[in-house]
Amino acid sequence: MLLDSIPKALAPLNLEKVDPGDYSKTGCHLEVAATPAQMPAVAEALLQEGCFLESLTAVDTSKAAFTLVYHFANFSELCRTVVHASLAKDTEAPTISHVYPGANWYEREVYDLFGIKFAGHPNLKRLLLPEDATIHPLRKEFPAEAEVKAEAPK
Amino acid sequence: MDIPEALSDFSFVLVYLLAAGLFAMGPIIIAYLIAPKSFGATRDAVYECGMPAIGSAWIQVAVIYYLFALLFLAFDVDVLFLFPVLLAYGKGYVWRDFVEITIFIGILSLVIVYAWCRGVFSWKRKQVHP
Amino acid sequence: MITSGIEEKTFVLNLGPQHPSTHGVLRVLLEMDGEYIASAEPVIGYGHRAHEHMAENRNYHQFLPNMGRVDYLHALAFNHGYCMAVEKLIGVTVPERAEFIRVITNELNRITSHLLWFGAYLMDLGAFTPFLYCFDDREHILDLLDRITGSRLTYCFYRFGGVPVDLDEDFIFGCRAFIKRLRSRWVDYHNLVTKNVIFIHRAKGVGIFSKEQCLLYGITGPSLRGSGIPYDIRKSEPYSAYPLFDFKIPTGANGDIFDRYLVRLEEMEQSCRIIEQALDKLPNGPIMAEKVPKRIKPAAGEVYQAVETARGEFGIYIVSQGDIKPYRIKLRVPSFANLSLMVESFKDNLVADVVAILGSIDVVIPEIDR
Amino acid sequence: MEAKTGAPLIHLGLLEEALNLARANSLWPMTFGLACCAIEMMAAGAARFDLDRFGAGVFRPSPRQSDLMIVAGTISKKMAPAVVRLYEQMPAPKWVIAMGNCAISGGPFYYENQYAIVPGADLIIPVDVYVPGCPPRPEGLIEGILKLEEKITKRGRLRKFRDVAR
Repeated sequence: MLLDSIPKALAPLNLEKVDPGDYSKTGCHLEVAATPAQMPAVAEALLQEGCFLESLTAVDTSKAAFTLVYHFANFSELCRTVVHASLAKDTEAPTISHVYPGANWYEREVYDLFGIKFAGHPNLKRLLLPEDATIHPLRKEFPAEAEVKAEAPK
Repeated sequence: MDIPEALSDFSFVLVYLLAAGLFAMGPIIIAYLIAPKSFGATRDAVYECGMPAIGSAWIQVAVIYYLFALLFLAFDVDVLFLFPVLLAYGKGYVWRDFVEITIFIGILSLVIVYAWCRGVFSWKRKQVHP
Repeated sequence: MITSGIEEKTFVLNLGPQHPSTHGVLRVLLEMDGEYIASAEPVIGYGHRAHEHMAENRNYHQFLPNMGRVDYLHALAFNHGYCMAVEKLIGVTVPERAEFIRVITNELNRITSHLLWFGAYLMDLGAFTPFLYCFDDREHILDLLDRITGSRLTYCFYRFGGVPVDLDEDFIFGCRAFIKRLRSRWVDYHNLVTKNVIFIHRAKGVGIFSKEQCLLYGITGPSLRGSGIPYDIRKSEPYSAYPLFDFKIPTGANGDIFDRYLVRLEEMEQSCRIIEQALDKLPNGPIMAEKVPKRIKPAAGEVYQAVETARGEFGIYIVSQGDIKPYRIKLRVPSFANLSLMVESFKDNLVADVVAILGSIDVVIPEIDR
Repeated sequence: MEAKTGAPLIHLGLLEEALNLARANSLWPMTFGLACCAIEMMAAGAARFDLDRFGAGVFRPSPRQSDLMIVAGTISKKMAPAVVRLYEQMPAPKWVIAMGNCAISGGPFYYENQYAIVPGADLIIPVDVYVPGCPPRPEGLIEGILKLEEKITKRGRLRKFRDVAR
């Protein structure tokens, strides 16, 4: 059963929190809290368990920190683990694209929309916005940051 | 001074060339006169799916395209020889003309048979299996 | 062999934003030597419409129409995912008849999406007739769905807590007639395409996705089931009324284009079976939950809800901080992960195969760019 | 946005009228689907709604061979230069139909801090006919094409139907 083999696999990393979540309320079976530095190790452990990276995103939680949210699920067994890693602003998070190549684009998108840099990413460029864009739109202070008038591009 | 007999025939050729030239250039000239003009910065640029083309197309192309060009050339010249046959076809012995043309085209199509056997036409897929 | 310093040069080609075979505004930078692809780099973002930024300054009701415009081919699945996620947040249970209506309309929409893929994909490979066949079938479904939802493509039909309009007799009769008609068309589709030699040569053994690649890139949907992994959210994480129906999950053997094609055709048949069973067992009762709060103000918390769309698993992750506006909504769209595998699977293929592989994973570009 | 087509050198009234009649009844649209409206454009081109009845069913992929650009969908800022380039690469005489609310005014995606889209195709290219709807039904697109034919030939094709109805 994944529900107990994943905590066993994550135990040696002594993460902040690894406990079962309430599936009917949050849709996740396992909730894990980790620091961004431990993320490659967590990803490695979950890959050994046969889980795939469902989604990787960031939330601009407070003035001082982002929260990187990773979701992992499994093809053969229903067990979704969500990993929260809070990251202080203007610090770099390590990439997990060497473990999950699928994360390459997710990380580029998070960099594009939030401005979070991922150390060790093969080609960290903007994914959705034009290359010469200077804004990071999903940050909470975005509209004030750059006065964006929706007019034709000059 | 009268034009010698031999030379006057050439006037027909001249008229023929002039008519052919007009026939070809006519639509272009008419279109230039009556069609509206479109102007814009990138009007004459290469159309490549709405993006500026990257790099130039004049590069070292794979040699297999050269073989295709040769094959086309062989059959292009072959058609050239068929024109005179067209005029003389069926006047005298119909069967003789037919056999001669099939032999002529048969020998030329040996090129294709040879190319087919050497695998010029099969695009081998480099099978990539991780 | 005299090389005289001519080094092997590659030619960069834009399979650009305006191209009939990219199903939208996707641009693939192909670096080619001769007919073979040296490297391919998809460039996306030409269809980026800022759905997630819009979510943060709209309340929950206002964001519902956006869901139909993220993936407009299977809009009802996106409505379904969003409504179920919000219902989980505010703790509303949907009555059974509403669940059945949701499943019926959802499966009808899945069939329209697969039919459109079938027509558009074969037009990429050069066959124009299947496009006309499948659009003819598709119009029948659109008539049915137009009757009760009011729109043909970008549906906004589900509400939090149920469905606003009930099915009537004509719809049920029309649905049964449509399924009978569609089943008689399979023979044409198989004769027209599956037994077509050109299609077989272009599809068999091309664009093979291995199981490891699918795991590493997070591929879901028919593209994954073509490689033999029977992962379908309707079965592996049952939601709504799907546990009450029995249907098969078709999988392919070796994950090439031909298998993905067969999986989608078979899935249309399974959807017909689901609709029939749902119509037979349609319970009567209310179609809307009793007490649905007028102003949706969920408690602080987050929810992740996964739903099976025609292209794969659509997961919606809502973070709410007790405000009437969601704090953050992340749309996990299937084509985003499916397309990221393209960089690896295009290499060393012929240019013609690039178009075939790209079409076989059925991408919808505004869904990728969100 | 001023139209980028110059007048012809020789301008004969009768000839122009004959040419316009021919141009109006054989519009070659360019396949240029940006988003959801593209699916309704395909449905308009398919069997039931059939654009071919009005001679407008020949969808050409390349702008060089088309004289009608149907902007079907949202123009994002990254796509705007490509739209302008495609418009300029079309030979004259050329027309533009802005199909759907996004192409007319940014539609459902236009709001205060929208950073990603160009609100309306007429900010970047001259538009001849606007077809509202999100997405407009195929009948709406067909009416738009009939309206364009009216604009080209300056003779009432659509009006004839409307007079009959009154």
